[in-house]
Amino acid sequence: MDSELIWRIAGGSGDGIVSTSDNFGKAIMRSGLNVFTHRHYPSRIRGGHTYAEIRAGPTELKSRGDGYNFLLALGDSFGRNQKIDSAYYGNERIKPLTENLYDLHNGGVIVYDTGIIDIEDVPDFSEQVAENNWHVYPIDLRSIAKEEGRDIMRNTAGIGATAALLEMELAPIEALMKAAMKGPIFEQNLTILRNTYSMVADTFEFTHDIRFPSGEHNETQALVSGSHAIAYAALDEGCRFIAGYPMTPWTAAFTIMCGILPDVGGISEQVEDEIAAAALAIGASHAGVKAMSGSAGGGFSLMSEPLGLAEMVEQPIVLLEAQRAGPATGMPTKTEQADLEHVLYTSQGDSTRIVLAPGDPEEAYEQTRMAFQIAYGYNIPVILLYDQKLGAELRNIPLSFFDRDPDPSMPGTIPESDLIDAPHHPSGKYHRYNYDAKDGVSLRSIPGQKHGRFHASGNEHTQEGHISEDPINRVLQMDRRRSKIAAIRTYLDAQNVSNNTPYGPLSSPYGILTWGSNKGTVEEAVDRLNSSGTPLVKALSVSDLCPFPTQEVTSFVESVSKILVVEMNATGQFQGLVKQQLGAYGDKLYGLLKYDGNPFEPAEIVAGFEEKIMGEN
Amino acid sequence: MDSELIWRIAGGSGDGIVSTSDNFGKAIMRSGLNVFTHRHYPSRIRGGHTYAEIRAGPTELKSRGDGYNFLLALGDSFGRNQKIDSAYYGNERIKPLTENLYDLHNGGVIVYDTGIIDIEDVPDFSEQVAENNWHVYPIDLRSIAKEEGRDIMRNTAGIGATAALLEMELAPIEALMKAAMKGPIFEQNLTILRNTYSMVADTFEFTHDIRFPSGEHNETQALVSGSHAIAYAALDEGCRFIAGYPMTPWTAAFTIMCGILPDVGGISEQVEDEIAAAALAIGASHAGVKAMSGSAGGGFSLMSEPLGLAEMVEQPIVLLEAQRAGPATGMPTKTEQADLEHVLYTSQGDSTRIVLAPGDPEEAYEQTRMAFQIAYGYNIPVILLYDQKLGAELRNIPLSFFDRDPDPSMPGTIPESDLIDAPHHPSGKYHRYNYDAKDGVSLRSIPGQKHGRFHASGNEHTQEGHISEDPINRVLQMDRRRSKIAAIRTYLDAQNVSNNTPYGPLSSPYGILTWGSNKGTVEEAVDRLNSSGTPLVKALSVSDLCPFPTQEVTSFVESVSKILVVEMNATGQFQGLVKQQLGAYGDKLYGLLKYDGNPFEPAEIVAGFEEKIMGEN
Amino acid sequence: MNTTFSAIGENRTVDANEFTPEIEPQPTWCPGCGDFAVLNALKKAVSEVGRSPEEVLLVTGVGCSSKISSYFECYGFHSLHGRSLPIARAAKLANPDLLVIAAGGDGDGYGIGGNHFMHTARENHDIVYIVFNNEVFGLTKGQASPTSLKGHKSKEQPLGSAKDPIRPLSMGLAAGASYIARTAAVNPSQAKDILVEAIQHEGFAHIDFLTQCPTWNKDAKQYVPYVDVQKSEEYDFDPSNRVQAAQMMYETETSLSEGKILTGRYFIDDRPSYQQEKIARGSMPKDPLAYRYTDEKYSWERSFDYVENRHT
Amino acid sequence: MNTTFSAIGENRTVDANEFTPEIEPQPTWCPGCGDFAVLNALKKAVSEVGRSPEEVLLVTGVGCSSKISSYFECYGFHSLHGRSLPIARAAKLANPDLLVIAAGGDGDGYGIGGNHFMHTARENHDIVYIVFNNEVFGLTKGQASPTSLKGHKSKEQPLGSAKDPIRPLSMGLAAGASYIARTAAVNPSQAKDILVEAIQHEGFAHIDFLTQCPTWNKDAKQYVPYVDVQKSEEYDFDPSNRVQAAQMMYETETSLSEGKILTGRYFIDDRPSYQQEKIARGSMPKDPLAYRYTDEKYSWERSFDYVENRHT
Ligand SMILES: Cc1ncc(C[n+]2csc(CCOP(=O)(O)OP(=O)(O)O)c2C)c(N)n1
Ligand SMILES: Cc1ncc(C[n+]2csc(CCOP(=O)(O)OP(=O)(O)O)c2C)c(N)n1
Ligand code: SF4
Ligand code: SF4
Ligand SMILES: [Mg+2]
Ligand SMILES: [Mg+2]
Repeated sequence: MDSELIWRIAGGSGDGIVSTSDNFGKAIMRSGLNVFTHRHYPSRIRGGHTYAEIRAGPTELKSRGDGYNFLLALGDSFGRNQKIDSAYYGNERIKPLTENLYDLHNGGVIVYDTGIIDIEDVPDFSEQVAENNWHVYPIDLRSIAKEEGRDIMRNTAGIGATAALLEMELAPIEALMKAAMKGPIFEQNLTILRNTYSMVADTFEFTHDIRFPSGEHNETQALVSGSHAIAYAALDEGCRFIAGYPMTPWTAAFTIMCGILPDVGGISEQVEDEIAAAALAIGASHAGVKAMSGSAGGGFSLMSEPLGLAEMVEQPIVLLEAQRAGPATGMPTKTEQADLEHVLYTSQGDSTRIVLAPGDPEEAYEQTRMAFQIAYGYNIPVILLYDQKLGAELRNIPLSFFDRDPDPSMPGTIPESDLIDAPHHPSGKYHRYNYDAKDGVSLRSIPGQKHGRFHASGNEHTQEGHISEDPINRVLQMDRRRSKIAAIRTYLDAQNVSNNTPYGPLSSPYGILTWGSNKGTVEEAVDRLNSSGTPLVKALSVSDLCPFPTQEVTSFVESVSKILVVEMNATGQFQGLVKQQLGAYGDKLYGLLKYDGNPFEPAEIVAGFEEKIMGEN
Repeated sequence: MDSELIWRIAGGSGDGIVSTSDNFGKAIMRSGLNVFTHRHYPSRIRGGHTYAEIRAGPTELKSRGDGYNFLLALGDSFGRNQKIDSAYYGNERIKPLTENLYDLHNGGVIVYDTGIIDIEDVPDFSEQVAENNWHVYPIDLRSIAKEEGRDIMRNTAGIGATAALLEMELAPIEALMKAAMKGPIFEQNLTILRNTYSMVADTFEFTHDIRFPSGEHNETQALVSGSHAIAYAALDEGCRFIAGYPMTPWTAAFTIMCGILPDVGGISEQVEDEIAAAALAIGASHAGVKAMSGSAGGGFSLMSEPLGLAEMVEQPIVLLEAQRAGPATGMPTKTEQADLEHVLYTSQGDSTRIVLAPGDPEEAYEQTRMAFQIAYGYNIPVILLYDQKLGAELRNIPLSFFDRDPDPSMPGTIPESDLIDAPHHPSGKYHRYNYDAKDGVSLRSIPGQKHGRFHASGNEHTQEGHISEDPINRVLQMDRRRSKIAAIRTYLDAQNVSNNTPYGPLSSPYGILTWGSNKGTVEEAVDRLNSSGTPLVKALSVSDLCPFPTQEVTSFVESVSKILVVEMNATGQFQGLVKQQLGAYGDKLYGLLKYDGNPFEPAEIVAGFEEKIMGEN
Repeated sequence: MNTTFSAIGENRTVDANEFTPEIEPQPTWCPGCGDFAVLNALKKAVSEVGRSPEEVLLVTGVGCSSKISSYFECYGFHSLHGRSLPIARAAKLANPDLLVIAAGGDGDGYGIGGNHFMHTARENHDIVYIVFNNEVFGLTKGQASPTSLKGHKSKEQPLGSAKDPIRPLSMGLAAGASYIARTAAVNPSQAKDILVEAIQHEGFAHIDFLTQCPTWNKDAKQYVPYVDVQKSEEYDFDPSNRVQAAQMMYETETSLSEGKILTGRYFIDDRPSYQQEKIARGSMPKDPLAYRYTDEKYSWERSFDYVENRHT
Repeated sequence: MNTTFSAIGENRTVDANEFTPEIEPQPTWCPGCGDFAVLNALKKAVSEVGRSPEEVLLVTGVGCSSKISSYFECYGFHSLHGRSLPIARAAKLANPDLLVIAAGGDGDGYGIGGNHFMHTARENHDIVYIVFNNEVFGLTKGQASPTSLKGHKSKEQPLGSAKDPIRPLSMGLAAGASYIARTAAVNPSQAKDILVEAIQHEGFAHIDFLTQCPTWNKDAKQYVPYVDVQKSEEYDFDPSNRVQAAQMMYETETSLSEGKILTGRYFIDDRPSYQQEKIARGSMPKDPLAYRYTDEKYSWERSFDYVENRHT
């Protein structure tokens, strides 16, 4: 019997499966289990292959897991124009069942909505069921829903059926429904939930093994995504200005910020394009506000020139870059890690930017705070690079994690009272770009401050900011700007905790290197690979991409004989970065790449390790 | 006595020193010498530190040389509002003299215009002259010019003085003047030229050693810049469409194309911005025309997204990227090589593009032709990466070099007659993106062709181009697109001549690696370093950046013990690329970087080699 | 008729159904989406003017509406968000024999692509441009678009948009479009007629097509009742008169905010198209450039002559 | 008056010379360039309204004209080609107490920056926008700009531009600018007056400033003789009447092509500025956000409360 549940709900886009599964996930969390979710949906408003998955268990969960063991197939009711029957291509209507069979574990459970899915249309269904020992519960969810309320409420019926089959308590589900709905809608849903629950419990003989796992939390948990963690960290850093243009998957974080900012006297701006978005963040920051912007890779392309401007005028900004599968429009709702090089290098000239790539929601929170601290401390643009996976996955974190002090400070600015004694050009202009600034960080004045006027220019410039092509000034300014990168590495190295996470037994002969959102999946794979007890493999999940943690990575690489480099792209961009930074050890590195739009499952990493690292022994 | 002449003419921007020196250079070439020019000017229309240099000698010239030995200082007459005396900041008027003294060789010649420059204003002039053995000829060029014509004609007077002091014949100069001017303008200039010549010959006693070197060409020579070579190659490849937006230094090539295209029934379009420029090139190419666009780094930033689109829809385009000093607006008229990583990686997703970086005008011609052949043969965007230095330097090439056949073919297209039998989707759509295409190159049909219709999409797509997020299709299409890179490397390796140029004795213990426009300067430095006769150092100038010539570079690196990597940027981008590609040998590589806006002189490379490579022995 | 591009100029009778792609006959738009109407009207209009699928290039941006290139059988180009126009106009310059249509959403065309809209209109390229104006960002889930009414609420504008909507017709006029019309999904026969006129017009034909988005833009409803300004007694203006056109546009745009749906032809001008201007100046060849590459008799110019004349 | 930004609101008498930076008192513009006139008029206007250098933020793009930020003493921001407006408007949102002026060339503002122009005007941000319209790309050496006359020749347009010039005033109007004027370098006192009005206007003030470029645009000469449409007997229109304004703009733009230089105030509207709209909706704080960061008494909100309420 599986000790954990991986529940999948499948339907068409627009069928409301997201909110249903989010609420169900929270109910599960409240029941004392750990929760990890995953979403799969197409780039259109209605229809298409869409599911949401909840993995739940009593122990720590670091990934979506492998495959799943409980399918709730609602059928696709919004495929296309629902009034016309021909609006369904071939088997569209039954796809929520058929497209999901592939990954279902042996012995898994299937609940499907007989109100929409005609099982006769599914080729070889009974053969497959027999072969895989699936336990099938056909239920007319649609009719149950319609009877008490509306068609769409078959989600709730599905949850009722799930709870019954898992022998799970309804209380936490009902509590959440009560909080989310009101009036007759709540009443209808409640009835549907309870009716289905008892109908299923009464009607079916349960042949399956899976039951709701039991667990308990020591403290209150919060169910958050990476996008939430990022937005909340920005809030705690005193960021009160965001400018943006919608683009999946960055829209999630943008939306959260737009929802909160008016509450806290901040400003959110949706503007004409991403060039403007980045430029607005620069303008607001220039005028003294902690500001941010962001996009997915496509919009970030348009930010390329403003990003370079921020480097040159040393304007602090934080930009989010939420990766999705590229190139070009690519697969807008699918995950990938192929914008690494783009983010490191886009924009003309030698780049002077910081790039951080958190691995999970906690890190997303910490690194976003770090992003603001570095940006507004060192007067430099910082990019937080993440992906659709991290942005959308929900998992539980202790609420106490968020019990932090806000920090709106901007150490890169100079208080007005210090300005008068600060270095100035004889003409009275402030030396905003002072050659001798400590760590290269020349403090910035803010328009409206007395004795602070200076000239900010995208051209090379003197200490007070006037345009200059003098070669000596040029080199001094370039070197000062660039020196901030090393100073930031030193600063990061001086922190108590590194952002780069080692995992697994130190004495392991082999290693796995990864970055960003693969962290948890890799760690899960490491545990499995070491499950025999003999140390076999350890991992290092890199979260600081620039400045690169050369020392940490070098010692890791030197401590093992072969390394699997796990990343979600087709060209091994991170592996390339490691080689470029280390200039050595290339022959120890073996790439494991995935770029079909889906994140790794732990078993794939285990298999990749066995093939690429062990297979050659 | 110097066996060669390095003549510098200095004045304000707008003083006409460019056309004067271009013509003078041509006259020198016609006199049988080799010529190499260099320009230095600020980013404004009038005034500022501006000079043009001509190096001339009987042997092959590969760089601007070190310093110079003949200064013609016209004085700055256009500094600012010339009617107001206070329009000149401090010493603006005399800057063409004072700013140029630094690099003048011991024993060099100075001619300055006493009509504008008051030598009393130049601090320590006579001390400097004495110390450096300079030979000074003060001449009132302005008055001579004004007497016969206009103020601006003091350029011509300066040429007359130069010719007299060098004992150079006037005939080739007069012939060119005759071709370039007409009527009274010509007459006036001719008189000024001759008058100054005889005045100088008659008045001064020549104390200097430098004389006009003598030489002879076996065949007719042409004086061309890299920008010319690029434009002419595009023409010979049948490129008949260019879209662009002005930006220094790409404007040079754009201007040449705009001048020629109407002549040859082509189309040039100056458009609203660089996003549009790249998109137009894509549109024209899509409709069946060989098209190009380009910009400097800043405009190229804006092309980032369309570039990714071209990768995804496999639309051939050639983009020029003419580098200047960055980041941001940087130093617009100064040279640099800091856009390498930008060009390799900008745009979201794994990139599939070709990047070529020629080292001199001949290579610029060859590589531009190669760029079109690859683009329109493999249906892939190709970027020709060069810089202000290569774009603007003039040097002589045998005219016969250009005696080539044009080649307007587009092997990546399918003729209409083949379409009917080509693979199609059952619905009748052509398989424009065929999984099984040889070398990954699926032939493209063109709108208007029968049986050719397909769907081009920036989203991931099926064989006929419809949008698809199917993971299997995704991987097949990614792999096919990416496979073209390896196929192109194979194709390049199969050519008779490599684009990457080795230089110097094979048995040398040390090496210099460089890329792009440093080629000639490095080769000159190699010759000097080896001048003792014992092989010390050899060079490899890399011109194919992607696909990277891994084999050639690896054998080069393996064949020496230490390597100096010479490039014009602050972060060693090429060195990083070598490490990333080789994954090894990082400890053999020593960077020599310059990023003050001026190109290397050979002596700087010699000194850098001695310090970084020999100094540690 | 060019033998290497033989789809062009066939002049055969074309059935509207030919434009339904067998591979994706049914759009994935939501039930009730106004985009269906554009697709249907376009099929009818293109067949009415007698152009066949393979002589049409349909360039779209990104958005729900831009997916029309998947559902309309022809040479389709689903490009980038906001970039359909520069691609389309270059294709037309390269081969003026093609029927080139650009299409996309209001966000695509008036938002991120606004600069191309302005300059393509000014230059008066001979293409048709259809803007699916649903006054919202559809594909990205309901954010305010440049045409959204002030007060439009979404997750990005929780307190309602503080911006006045852009005036698309007035912008087209000021920029220089030579044919400007507004039609609506609920008005299929007017839509078809306007599309036919737009295709036949020589110059930049800008159609602002009101397409209700029942999923995200509840305010907009179905754009009913609508009034055809040409047919209604209430309005009397001359679309070839710029001043009258401007006033009518202003009224139309303002009344949309008030729920009154005016549609029709607003401006028709006969200034020369950009192609004509370029050809007249000798800066564009008379024969489509695209054909030259398959013309075996063409003798290609070479650089040698330029180098010899200019550089020796 | 805020004590940590004490340059703001001093309300002292300011001399025009205070705006001449000692570090670069003399612009590098060519002799006879019209840009000098803008600089002089701006110095006078800003001193007349009594704002001092350190409460002014001047954001420019890139071009000859954009160098004005080097020659005008204040907080200057010489940004990117075409991007002055989005920077300027965000700075104003961050600190509405600043006088925010954006400036740049016709290429900068109507060409590459055209989309920002259109949207900033629509949103009616309370900033002044000065476009130095010399009908040419100055800094890059004479190429046609969006306002160049048809037929303009340069190395890029050897047979003359085939494009009609853009109509900047009409575009500003259609887009939604609430103050629109044209002045000329040859008309310093009108220029100064218009700048004063623009600064005092609450909302987006768009000034098309004709600045001759003797170096590259020989056609344009000196923009003389000019006519002030307010002063001339010949013209009678009400700049608060949109229809009349539109007609007057059209005539002004057309007559420029014919060498007749009309200048003056074209449109003055009192719709609320974007800031006012946002504040009214509660989507912008009443006190300048910029001051909060130096306000030691402000108690900063923290995410914990959101997490607790929404996620547990
Ligand atoms: C550069 C870029 N930014 C953002 C997006 C995301 N995006 C896709 S469609 C769209 C807007 C859709 O609205 P509209 O153009 O009005 O089309 P509709 O869906 O309403 O038909 C956006 C913001 C993108 N694809 N590219
Ligand atoms: C993205 C980008 N493209 C091109 C340029 C080059 N460039 C600088 S100024 C300019 C145009 C100048 O014309 P305008 O804006 O009218 O200003 P003017 O010089 O006439 O005052 C151009 C094309 C640039 N700096 N950035
Ligand atoms: S979201 Fe709106 S615009 Fe998009 S398909 Fe649905 S109804 Fe149409
Ligand atoms: S080139 Fe023209 S715009 Fe530029 S400074 Fe000279 S005159 Fe003025
Ligand atoms: Mg829309
Ligand atoms: Mg201009």
